[in-house]
Amino acid sequence: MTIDSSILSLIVFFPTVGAILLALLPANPTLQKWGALVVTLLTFLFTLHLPAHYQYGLTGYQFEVNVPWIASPAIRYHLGVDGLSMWLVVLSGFLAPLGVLISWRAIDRREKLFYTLFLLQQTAMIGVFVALDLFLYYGFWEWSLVPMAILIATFGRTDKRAKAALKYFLYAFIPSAILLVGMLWVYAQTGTFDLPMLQQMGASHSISSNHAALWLASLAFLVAFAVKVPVFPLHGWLSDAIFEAPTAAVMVLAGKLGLYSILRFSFGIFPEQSRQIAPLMIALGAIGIAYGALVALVQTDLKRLAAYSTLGHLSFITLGIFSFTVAGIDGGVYQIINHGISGGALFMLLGALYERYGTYDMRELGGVAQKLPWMVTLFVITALSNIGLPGLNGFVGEFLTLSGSLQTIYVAHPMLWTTIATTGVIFGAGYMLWAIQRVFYGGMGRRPDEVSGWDLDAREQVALWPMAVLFVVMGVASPYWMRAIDSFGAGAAGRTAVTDVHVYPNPTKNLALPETPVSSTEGGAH
Amino acid sequence: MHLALFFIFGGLAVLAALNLLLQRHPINSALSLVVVMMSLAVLYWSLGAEFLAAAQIIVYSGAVMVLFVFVIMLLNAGEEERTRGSKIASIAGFPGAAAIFCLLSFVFLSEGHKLGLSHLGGSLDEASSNISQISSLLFTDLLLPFEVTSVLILVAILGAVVLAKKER
Amino acid sequence: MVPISYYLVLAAILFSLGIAAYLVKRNVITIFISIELMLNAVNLTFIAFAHQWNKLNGQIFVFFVMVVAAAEAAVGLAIIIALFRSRQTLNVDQVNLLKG
Amino acid sequence: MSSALLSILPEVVLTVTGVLIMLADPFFAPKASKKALGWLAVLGTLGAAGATLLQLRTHQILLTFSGSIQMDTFSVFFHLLIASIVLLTLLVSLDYFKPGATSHSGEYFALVLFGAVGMMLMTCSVELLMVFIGLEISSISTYILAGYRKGQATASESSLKYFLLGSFATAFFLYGIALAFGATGTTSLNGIASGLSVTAFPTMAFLALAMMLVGLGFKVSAAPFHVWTPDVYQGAPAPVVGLMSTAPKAAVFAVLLRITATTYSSELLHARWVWLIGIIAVLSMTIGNLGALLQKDAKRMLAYSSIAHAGYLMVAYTALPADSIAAAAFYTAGYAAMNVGAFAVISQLGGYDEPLRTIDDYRGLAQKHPVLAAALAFFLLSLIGIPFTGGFFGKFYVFNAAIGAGHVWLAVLGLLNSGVACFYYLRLLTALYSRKLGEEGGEFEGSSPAAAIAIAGAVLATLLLGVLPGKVLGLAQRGATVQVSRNR
Amino acid sequence: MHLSDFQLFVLITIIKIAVVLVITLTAVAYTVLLERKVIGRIQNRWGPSRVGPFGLLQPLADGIKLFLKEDLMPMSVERPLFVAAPVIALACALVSVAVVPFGQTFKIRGVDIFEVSNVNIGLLVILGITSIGVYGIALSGWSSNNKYSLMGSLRASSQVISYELALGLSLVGVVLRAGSLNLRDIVNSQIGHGFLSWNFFGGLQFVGFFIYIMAAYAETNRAPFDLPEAESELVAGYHTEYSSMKFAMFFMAEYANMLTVSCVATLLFFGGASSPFEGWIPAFGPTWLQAILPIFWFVAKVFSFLFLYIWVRATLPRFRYDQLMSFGWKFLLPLAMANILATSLVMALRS
Repeated sequence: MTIDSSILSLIVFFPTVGAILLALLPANPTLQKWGALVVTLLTFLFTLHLPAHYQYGLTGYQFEVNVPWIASPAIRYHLGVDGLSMWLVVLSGFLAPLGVLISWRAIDRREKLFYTLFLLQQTAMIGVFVALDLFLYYGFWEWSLVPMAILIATFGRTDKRAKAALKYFLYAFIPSAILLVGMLWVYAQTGTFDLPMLQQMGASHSISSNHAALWLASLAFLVAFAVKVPVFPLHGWLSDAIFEAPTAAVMVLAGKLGLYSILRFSFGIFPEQSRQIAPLMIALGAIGIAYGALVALVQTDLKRLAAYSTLGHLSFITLGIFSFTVAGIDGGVYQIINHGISGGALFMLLGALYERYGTYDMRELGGVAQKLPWMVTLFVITALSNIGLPGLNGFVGEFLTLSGSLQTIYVAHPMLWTTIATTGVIFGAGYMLWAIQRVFYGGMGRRPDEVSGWDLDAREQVALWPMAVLFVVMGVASPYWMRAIDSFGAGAAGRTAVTDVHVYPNPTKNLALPETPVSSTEGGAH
Repeated sequence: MHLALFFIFGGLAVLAALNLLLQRHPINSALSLVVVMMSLAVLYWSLGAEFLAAAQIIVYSGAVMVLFVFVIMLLNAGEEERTRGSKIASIAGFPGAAAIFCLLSFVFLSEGHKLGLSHLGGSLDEASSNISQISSLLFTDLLLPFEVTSVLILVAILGAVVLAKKER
Repeated sequence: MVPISYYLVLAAILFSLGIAAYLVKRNVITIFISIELMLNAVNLTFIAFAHQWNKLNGQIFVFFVMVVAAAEAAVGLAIIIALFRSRQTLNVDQVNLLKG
Repeated sequence: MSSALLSILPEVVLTVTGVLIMLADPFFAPKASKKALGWLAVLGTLGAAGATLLQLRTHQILLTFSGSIQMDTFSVFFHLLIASIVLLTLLVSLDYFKPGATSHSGEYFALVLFGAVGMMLMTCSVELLMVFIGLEISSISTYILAGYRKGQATASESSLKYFLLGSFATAFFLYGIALAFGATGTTSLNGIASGLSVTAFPTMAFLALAMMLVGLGFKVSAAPFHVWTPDVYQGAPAPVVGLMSTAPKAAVFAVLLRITATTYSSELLHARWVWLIGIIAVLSMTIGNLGALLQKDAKRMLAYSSIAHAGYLMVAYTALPADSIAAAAFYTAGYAAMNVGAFAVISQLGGYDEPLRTIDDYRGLAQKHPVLAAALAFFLLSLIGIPFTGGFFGKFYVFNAAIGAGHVWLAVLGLLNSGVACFYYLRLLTALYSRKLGEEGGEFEGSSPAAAIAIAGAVLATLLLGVLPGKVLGLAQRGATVQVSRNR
Repeated sequence: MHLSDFQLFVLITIIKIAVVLVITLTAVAYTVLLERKVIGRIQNRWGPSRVGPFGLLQPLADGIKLFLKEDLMPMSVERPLFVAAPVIALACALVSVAVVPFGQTFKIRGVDIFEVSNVNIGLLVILGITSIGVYGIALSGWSSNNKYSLMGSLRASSQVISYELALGLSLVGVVLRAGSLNLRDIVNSQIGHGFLSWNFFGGLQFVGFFIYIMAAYAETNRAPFDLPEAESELVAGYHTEYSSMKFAMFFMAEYANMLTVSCVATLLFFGGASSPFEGWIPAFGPTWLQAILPIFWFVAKVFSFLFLYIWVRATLPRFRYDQLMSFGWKFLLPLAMANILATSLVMALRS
């Protein structure tokens, strides 16, 4: 077995091995912390193998492992990455050690449980990104719920943690159950769980001739993913879960899994249905952006504010990918990575702030900038990245997304929805800056007055600066990342275009103008 | 004569069963059941199952029901009181039982003509009995069930000892 | 000459009366007695069918049912005795320690 | 070895061991520890499992004892399953009876073994008479085991309720057999199968199946015949609950499979009864899950959960082809592993007196007993149906079968139900990992090594059934093929 | 008058029933006298000797006395059952005589006159009816609403249930040898070589007989197993509250049961109505003598068993209750099983 074929298995299961080791080691806090750090760092190192040996320009899956697992029903152990998932895997690997570092002090008891669950969660998440068999994928998808729920239930901040954990679990689990029905139905129709095969069948419309059933199945998929994203109005769990969860958990809580799944499975298996529902999703995305921004404006709690900002960002991505343009999808994928980094950094900083002052309430904070100069620097950079300041990573993604949504042909008035989205972005900038103003500047708040905070220590600096560097690098050198992403985006959007002309008369515009598939991108990426 | 036999003992069985249902004291119910069993024994005999008729009397009325009576006496069970539970139960119980009865008898009567007639089975005066046939079946084709029953009885004995014995 | 169906209906009557008694009665021993009544009704059904098909299997089944009923009676009455020792009652409505 | 002996060898081994235990019991002082007898029972169970493997190696279908016993892969599968459950139960119970707790701990082991004999007989019988006797052996021994903690006021109550409702069900089952006999003139399953195609009494034949369903439904605690379950599980000793919630049910499900998949399997008949089972399945799932939501007592909650699981399992019966038989068989195995495991942990945490009752009592146990709590959490996750556990794969496979047969609505209802279900499992789970400690501590003497082995075995089994189900699945599928091919 | 076969059958049967009933009741009455006399002699006294020659009219006097006594009905008894109990007891005791063949087959127009009814499962009928008899005892004690009575009937019923097993099993050997449950067949299987072909001697069923007689004594609640009416502990046991005719019925039931037991023992183990020299001495005398003589043998055998009953009562002390139970379960029952095993082995080897 070559490295290329086993690297994905290694990346996926190394954290689990680490978790088992930690569980077997004595419950010594230092030991557990360092152990977790070592494991996550090693995992990150392994993930770096992927971009290093990725063959840019090829569209299919790479680093594939495909061995039979269960004979009947036909289930295979099939892993692989493409342009979409490759960076997501790296991103997950990258965030994990930072998560461990940032939990160093925040988690002061039952470290063993915490780090074990954290590592298990990582396996599940990476597994979701690399699984190419529906069954295997579903396994990781459900698995990812459990450590998170226990993390929230055990390490949540207030007494309502158990409730928040339950809410999170139920919100995710019940739609997943329906997802399973959809998957099983697809299997009953096709006799396979293999994603590449299903994608081919989806593209050639050979999954089922029963349109109503196909519709229901696609909805089963989409709803499950949309809840996990979350897409407005299915976001009920988000603010509670973020409010309760420890920082390291929040960093991986929302966004990536759901959006990835929509791109991979909804678009892959049900291209036609996904396009038909695009108007609704675009509308929901736009509404979500605006809603998130407006609600965030009236929050006094920083964590809740960040939660609604997250909702805004994710809605933004939804908007982008459902535009079914190369730009929109590329931008969406780019934004997923951005959100992982920027949002993660934001939550890390909030967590650090909480460690110092024991509150997220903006009314009790203020004037912190005088005491913590390093923190304010990083906070501002992060906020700017979140807002989408040109030159930083957020800008690239937002720009692409908006341009994609302007070009889309699947909604009656793309301009209208793009405008709403843009308004949301502006509001987003507003509340973020206002929050900085309220927390860091102005008169000294009650808490900072009473409690003597301390500036970022070396460990926190180590955790945060790489992120800041990434903001800039990703903002400036976006093509490096785009090479891989584009190969996916072009595929996803291109497939759309082809089917569009022949099969699907556009309901909104009478002229069946195909979205120009930028077929040159593929060549240009070489 | 067969029909008369059926109606006399069938009627007796039904009456006794009704009595079982209506009596408040467990011992009366138990004795009503004994009457049911004896009437059934006669009916068994009329259907040619004389061995079972005897077994019915020896095993059921003579041993099992005596055990019941014995326990009722041992525990000195009194009349049962009517409680709220019993009212609820009778609201649900009678219609339910009636429904099952209607269902069953509808099926039996509608398929009755296909079922045919019975003829007075074994006459007790005849020297031949089906006991030898039953026993040869028991010890050839049905040997395993017969042997396995011993495990069942073993379990029952064990259980009775375990449950009823006082811990010292 | 009696139609077989008469026997079957008689068995059905007894079975239903057994069910009714099972549901209505409150004394555990009487409830148990009702079960025995039901078993007897089943036995009659078996024997009637055995007569109809002219097969001994049905009769032998009844033989086993009797054995089983005897075993059940032994265990059941032992349980009832154990219950009475610990609770001093035979009324099912008062046997209600186990509740959600 | 004669084929007749081979076909019942596991049962013979168990019976002989049980009798040996009873013979050896008087040589112990009345209240002494009877652990040695327990180990003897363990050995006997291992012997039975070995005998079953021997049966498996013959690769043939044996029809012995005048066609009343059929040894095939199907029966071997359930034999192995029952042997494993009994093995785990015995290991858990080895130290359950502290010396002096009761003078009947020797009989306990014998009863467990005899019960297993009954269950195993049910799974390999193709003659309803044998099925009936096996059912009664297993039922009577479980009635007794349910009331084993005589000191507890709840024990005899549990035992009594189990007994009264169980015997009631037996009467229905018997009536069903009688009607089947009346319709076809035979009580052998294969005979009934061939008789059904020519019977003059189709209504009666259908009624027979309905009655048998009622009777067997009681035994597997499927709604609306589930009323006994919560009370009985709450009052019975925890290791016994682990046993009786799995092994007898597995056996009854096997019987039900033989009846539905072999005897009543023609397209015409299937169409007539499938809705019945569908209704039972939906009712069981719904009532089980909603009931469990309201429970405070942990064992009661698991009782309702077992009702729900019976419902999930019944979903498989609505699908005709071989896949559904394999699915149902596999589900019983998965369910057995996790449920026995869960009750093993509960019995270890609680001990003989079981001071831990309500879910609140379990609060914070993860801090005191991290390993046991983790094991319980794992079993609960499997009960929820989290992937890579036996529970998930079972559910997956069952619903796969249902959808394959076109019963999408059943799958949707079932999976929605499992969504509701995770609510109450999580309540226990979050209680385990909560920061606050429950009030009921109960002194904990550390789990015994034997029980630790059992729990580890259950964890391993649950995990393996989820990750590498191939072997078990293969066996189940081979068994299913036997059933279907006999039928064609 | 010309009777059809059926009418004749009914007529003769009714006559038979009447005759047998009268004889049985008389026998019962005189068994009581016999008992009192024999015990008297054993205890070195006369026994009843005033009424009639040798006290032969004593039973008549007893009967008149019991008839004329006031029938007391205690206040708190369970009336219907209190009345029914003695009836059940006596009826069961008397009915079982119906299947006993007390002579050799002697048919008048196809109707056997020396047996009320020839049933193909005669032995089972006797066992069944005897097992019903226990209700009389059980109910009498319970309905009396008196703790001594209750204790007595509890003891009686558990004793009867316990010994019924051993009793039934002890007869299996005989049934195995005869291959039938018909009492007539069983008797006929013991014919050929005089008393040597009786089950007791030739059939090697003396173990079975021993078990049977033990169990039967317990079944009839007779000494040394008369715990239910142990006067030193329980006043008079289950019939404490009974008086007058109801008491008499219990009394008669007990002796009728003794009679049945003796009959069964005779039939099963001692060749029934066959002569001990039958097969060695050719039949002699006119037909009527040939018909009557077996009855003589039968009565003689039964009489000797009754005598044994009385003898045992007069000489053996009473068992303790736990001894009684363990004797039944731990000794008689295994022995009976061993007997069955041995008998069937011997039969298997011989064939």
